[in-house]
Amino acid sequence: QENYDIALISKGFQHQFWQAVKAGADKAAAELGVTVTFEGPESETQVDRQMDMLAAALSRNPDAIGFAALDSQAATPLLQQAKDAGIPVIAFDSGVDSDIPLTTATTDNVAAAALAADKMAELIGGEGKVAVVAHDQTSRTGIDRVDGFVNRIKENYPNIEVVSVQYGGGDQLQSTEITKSILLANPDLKGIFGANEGSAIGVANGKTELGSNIVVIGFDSGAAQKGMITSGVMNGAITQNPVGIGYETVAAAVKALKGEKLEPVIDTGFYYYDAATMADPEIAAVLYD
Amino acid sequence: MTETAIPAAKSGPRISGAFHRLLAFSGLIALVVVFSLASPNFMQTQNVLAILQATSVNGVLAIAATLVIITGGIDLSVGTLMTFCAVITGVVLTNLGLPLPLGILASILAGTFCGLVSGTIIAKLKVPPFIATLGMMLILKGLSLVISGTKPIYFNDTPGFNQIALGSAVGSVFPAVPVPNGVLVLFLVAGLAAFVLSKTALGRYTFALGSNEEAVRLSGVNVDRWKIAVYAVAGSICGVAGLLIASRLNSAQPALGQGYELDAIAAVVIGGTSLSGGRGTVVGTLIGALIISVLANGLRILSVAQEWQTVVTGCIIILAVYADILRRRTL
Amino acid sequence: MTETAIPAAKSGPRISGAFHRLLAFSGLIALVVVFSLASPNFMQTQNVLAILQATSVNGVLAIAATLVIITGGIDLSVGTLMTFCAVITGVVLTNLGLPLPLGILASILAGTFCGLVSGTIIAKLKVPPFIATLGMMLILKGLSLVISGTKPIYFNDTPGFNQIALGSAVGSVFPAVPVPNGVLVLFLVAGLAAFVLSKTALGRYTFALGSNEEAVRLSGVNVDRWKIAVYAVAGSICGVAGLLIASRLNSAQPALGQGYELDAIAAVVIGGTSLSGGRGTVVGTLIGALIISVLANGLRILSVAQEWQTVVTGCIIILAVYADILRRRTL
Amino acid sequence: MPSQATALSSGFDASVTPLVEMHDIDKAFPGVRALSHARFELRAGEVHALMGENGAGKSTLMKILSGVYTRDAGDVRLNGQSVEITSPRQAQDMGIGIIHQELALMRDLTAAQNIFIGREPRKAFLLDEAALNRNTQAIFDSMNLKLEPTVRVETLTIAKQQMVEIAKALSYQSRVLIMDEPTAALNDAEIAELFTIINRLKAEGVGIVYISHKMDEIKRISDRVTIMRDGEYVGTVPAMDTPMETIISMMVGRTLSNDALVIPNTSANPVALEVRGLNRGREIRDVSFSVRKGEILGLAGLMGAGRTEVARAIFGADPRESGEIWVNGNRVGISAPQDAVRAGIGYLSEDRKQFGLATGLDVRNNIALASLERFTGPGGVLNDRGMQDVAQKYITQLAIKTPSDTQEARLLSGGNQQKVVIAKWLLRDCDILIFDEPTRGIDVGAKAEIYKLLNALAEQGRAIIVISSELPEILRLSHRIAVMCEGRLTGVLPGGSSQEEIMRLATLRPSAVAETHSERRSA
Ligand SMILES: Nc1ncnc2c1ncn2[C@@H]1O[C@H](COP(=O)(O)OP(=O)(O)OP(=O)(O)O)[C@@H](O)[C@H]1O
Ligand SMILES: Nc1ncnc2c1ncn2[C@@H]1O[C@H](COP(=O)(O)OP(=O)(O)OP(=O)(O)O)[C@@H](O)[C@H]1O
Ligand SMILES: [Mg+2]
Ligand SMILES: [Mg+2]
Repeated sequence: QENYDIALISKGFQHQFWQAVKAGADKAAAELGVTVTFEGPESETQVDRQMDMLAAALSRNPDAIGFAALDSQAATPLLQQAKDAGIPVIAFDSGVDSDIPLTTATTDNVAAAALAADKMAELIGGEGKVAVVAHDQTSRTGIDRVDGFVNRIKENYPNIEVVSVQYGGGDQLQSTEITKSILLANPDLKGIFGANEGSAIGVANGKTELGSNIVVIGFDSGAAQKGMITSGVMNGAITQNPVGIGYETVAAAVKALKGEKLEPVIDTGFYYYDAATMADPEIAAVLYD
Repeated sequence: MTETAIPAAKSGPRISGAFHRLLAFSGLIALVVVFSLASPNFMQTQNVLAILQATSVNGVLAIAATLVIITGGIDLSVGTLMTFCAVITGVVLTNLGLPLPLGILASILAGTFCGLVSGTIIAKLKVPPFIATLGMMLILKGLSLVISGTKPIYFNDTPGFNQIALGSAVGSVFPAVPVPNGVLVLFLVAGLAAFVLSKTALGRYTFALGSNEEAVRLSGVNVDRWKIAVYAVAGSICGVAGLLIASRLNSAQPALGQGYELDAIAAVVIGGTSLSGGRGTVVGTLIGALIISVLANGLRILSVAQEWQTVVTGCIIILAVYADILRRRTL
Repeated sequence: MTETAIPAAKSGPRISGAFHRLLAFSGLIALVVVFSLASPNFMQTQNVLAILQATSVNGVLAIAATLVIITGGIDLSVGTLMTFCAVITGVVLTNLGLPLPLGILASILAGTFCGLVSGTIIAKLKVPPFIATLGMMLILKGLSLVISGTKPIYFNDTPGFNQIALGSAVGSVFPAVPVPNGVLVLFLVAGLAAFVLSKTALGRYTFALGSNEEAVRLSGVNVDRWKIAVYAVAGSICGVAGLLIASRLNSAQPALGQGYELDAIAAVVIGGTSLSGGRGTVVGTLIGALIISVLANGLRILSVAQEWQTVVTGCIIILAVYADILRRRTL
Repeated sequence: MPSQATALSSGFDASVTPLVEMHDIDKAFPGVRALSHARFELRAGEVHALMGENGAGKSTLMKILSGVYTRDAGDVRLNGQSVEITSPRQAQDMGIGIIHQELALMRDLTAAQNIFIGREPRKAFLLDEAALNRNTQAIFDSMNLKLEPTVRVETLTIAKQQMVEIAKALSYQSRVLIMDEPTAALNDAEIAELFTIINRLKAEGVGIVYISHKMDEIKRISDRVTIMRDGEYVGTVPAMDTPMETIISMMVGRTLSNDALVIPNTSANPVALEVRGLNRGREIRDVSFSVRKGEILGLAGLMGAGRTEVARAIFGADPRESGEIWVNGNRVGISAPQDAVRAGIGYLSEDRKQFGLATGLDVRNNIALASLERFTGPGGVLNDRGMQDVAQKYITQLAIKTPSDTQEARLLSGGNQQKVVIAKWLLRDCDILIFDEPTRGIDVGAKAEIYKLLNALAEQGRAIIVISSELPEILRLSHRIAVMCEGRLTGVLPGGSSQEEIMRLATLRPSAVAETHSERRSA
């Protein structure tokens, strides 16, 4: 068996979500006996920095590349370069508008956020004011999750109003401050959706600090969020399967290198979980610390 | 940064320092008045406490930055040093399971040590403060990730820990004003820093270094030693900030911290401390930090769209400082 | 920032300026040698071009920052101004469908205009550069989002646009060295800036302002006008950076840009320009920018884990500057 | 040439070990050989003047003695013991104190804080600010200096700053006290006060090194004079018995002619500059005067009389409350220095470091700084060649001692820096020139050169105002003398008036009782 060198360029690095993807990739690497590197820019706005990372990865001449595009158009020339060099590319997390990637391991963020909206509506009794604290105004996941949530509310729940959508950069502290000011400005608020891990934890912290009893729906998992759901501060959360994303990306790359046929999309799925369902084996398998 | 040295205060009688200082609040007061009128929610106790709470971490970092800036230096590492200290506390309390006081000590010692290192690089190797602390910023950012294994460290096993920032010693005595401990810590640090600056030799040399380092050296003072001391003290204050943020999040978040230095330095400069050194006050820095939090909170309370919040914040920062300049000129 | 005025060059004969300048490359050369030995992939044409390409945007921004820093000021708005200019180009080319040259012009004019505004706030209102450009940074960040509707603007309707950065005029003549146009633009801007700094009145006043602004004023020079001019030129250079990044990404990304100012200023300071003003070179800045990209690229090529990349980068930045200081001291 | 190399110990008992001996001291800076086999000797209880032209190496030699620079070669002995002095701290501990030529104060601190920097009185680890101010007040009192210990140094005029430096040096109670041009910024009263202090210290056995370009002072207080030229030792002579001309010729290597003042009749010349009713606060009160073409108007007064204020107000460097300025019969609006320069007015500031010199720029660019547009071609491109030529011209004409015109200005000796600033205004070619303390820190030879220059400029028809705190200089130059006191113009005297007349007007206080020195002394 060859020791393949696979370079994964992700959208981020330090957030727990991306660390979970990395963990999945590392797991696959260990099982399949390949070497994996994992890199991502500081923030999901730094499209050009991601290009530099991709360029450096190409210079390294890896056997395969996994790529989560911050902006799929911007990457086209470099992906073409990879194709020309015969390096297979696997897309992960979000799709690339191009036929170069052999497959895409991803979650449907719009549908996932819509599920969060359904759960929110259910928990607040179908009427009242809600708000969203999201991580990023311009990144794909930020846009999809906010749109998915807001549009589902608009379409299906006429008695619910989204009074505020604010962005805290995924920074827990900033999201906490934002949550507090939203709560203080809207004393009759019923619930807040935190659109990624940092935002969700920030929302829950803000709720605790003000002693509020609003409904909080989070996104992703991680030890803190799981703890908050257990303790009831957070009512529930949507989780993707980041470990699965990482694992499937590497596995697909190895398959491609071995000349095996790949499905065009590997849907890694998403789930809603709360205190009651957290221990279900199917859910527990996709949660991470 | 060059400042025009027009002998400013030449005419007119000198007005008392206290009155002068009071007026420095004017920008802050104007903001508060405008927001109070615009939204009934703004002046509620809870919101005021939220603003103070939001100021605590940035305020403490800004005080650390103030000391360094008065020497004519700069400290870009305050944010990631704070995180590093939080991570160290996490290791001590959670990974090693040691008791709370040791965790607190560890954070402050870690901060002091890193400050010592930065100070030494600056004073002994003559590396410009910008570079030395930029390097430190990156090193500490990386080390925080390495030490924590790129995962947050939670303090669930140290029950009292989140009381450092979130508990309210005041509230337990006067339930009507549950001022969070984090805010008390901010004022404590501010009081101490102001005391050090005005009453101790360290404070004197801090101003002297920023005023004319060469003259201090020619006066036979061991310039290096004092400079290192200032960075060490600033580092220990970052250690306090590390405790505050870790307590507030009940976890050490290893990825947080970068970018916080800009807010801290902005608070210092809005507060009237000159980046060229030699002058500055802790009170000014507190006001600067408050202006930043009041603006952020007020604009959110008014539900201004986020992109416009940014625009308005930019304008008001310039205006606030300009108002302060006008005030000083006309007095 | 105070600099110790210890007479640096204590003994020995003066060596020629050219040799001196050559040695300034030493930090960069050391890095290149180490990485070349460590990885065969490092010195391949493609990778060298990738490094240069990665330097182009930050290099251009750093040149803008150099001008301002030599006057003793600082420009925190370079990153978001670049984005703002890119968005304006997007509006002109994509939303309005105007021809390419107008888009280019719009970007540079937008940059110049914003520079004029910053410069005017600094020179006329006497707001410290740090605050004025911090405010500008926020204003432009917000405006970019507002104007673009918080969505990237793509240049799919302007086919030639991505040739600005990605095409290769050199490559079409010498296919073996397909130097991307973006890199040519960087060197062109550097050459122009170096010429302006060393040969023109604007350049002379740039240094003079940083050296002793009051003395310049008392020499009967219209200090305000020249200061504003420097910020305007810096702004126009940010406009060029806006074109480069937009062309490279084939889109104007409205949220990008914040944080880039730190990299730009770091390149300037690593390149030996003093933050206290009055001295600095464009060549130094180029070297500084190259050191940053070579480091980032080399560590990636060596597959160093990302958290360690950060640590190593921090150490090497300090070491590179320290080596430069040692070199100057011993000469 | 008169006999120079008198024995070092002339006039002293050779058996007593000198306090300080310096032998064969060498010191080189890049491109400059500042000292070469320099020699110096100081005894307890003597005032030893160190003299030489600008750039002769006086300050450098004393910086070596006080631990600021390390010597390249040579031997320093203190009380007969060979010593290595490697830091200012060490020099202080050995009892060597220095007042630097270039003021080295911390501008943001108070006078008291400056004086006791590094030696602050403490009370249980805390600074004892009260004791600090008390001790400072005591020093000020002993100097008869009217100054608040708590005043921020930044707000002081250079003269007062100089007094603070002197107070600081005195506070060390050194055995060896070096004074590098302490009186350059002082007026006569203050100089007299300083000399009282020097005599007291001398009686206490302190050895004092005294550097000055003011010849009369040398005779008044020094016991011996050591003369340096081009970094080399020329000789040591007793101050009393050596004619001034001898000392000067030892300094400059030739004899200087001392032309008598010829007062031209300029009363028919048209008025070049007229100031009407200038006012600002308490510093400038209703000042009106005029200068004719070809005339040198001396502006005399005690320190703080407001002469600098008037000059800066005319030049547009500071705002004014009221007042008109007329140039060649036309009223001109001046609200900034560039307006003044456009109207043909040039102003040489009294504080070269803060307001005159762009210390980071080289000599050439400093000289060209006010005239850059003259060297600007199409596209804003500068004619560096032309700038170099004029720079060379002034370097020669004013004998500016510099390795080249591309030397950074901050590396020049104090006096040479002053010449660079003068050159800047000469090059600018203004019709009206205001020179504020133009010869501050300038050696005798160059001073004579500058006097000649000013006269030549006047002959060319320029109007010149000279502000000087040295009465002999005012008398030596002025065709007419305007005198100020407390912001008012108290009178205009014809050239050749006596010192007494000037002093009478200079102390003609319009305001009521003012504290006088004698009152303070009795307090
Ligand atoms: N740090 C330095 N670097 C380079 N050259 C220097 C430096 N300091 C002094 N010099 C040069 O050394 C020579 C002696 O200077 P110094 O300051 O000792 O003269 P000085 O006798 O005190 O003159 P002045 O009367 O003008 O004060 C001058 O030519 C000066 O330009
Ligand atoms: N920077 C300053 N800040 C505050 N007061 C000042 C400043 N400069 C001067 N003054 C005050 O203004 C008055 C006039 O000073 P000015 O320097 O004009 O006097 P002058 O006649 O030129 O005396 P000299 O030049 O001999 O010191 C004095 O009372 C002085 O103390
Ligand atoms: Mg001297
Ligand atoms: Mg004066």
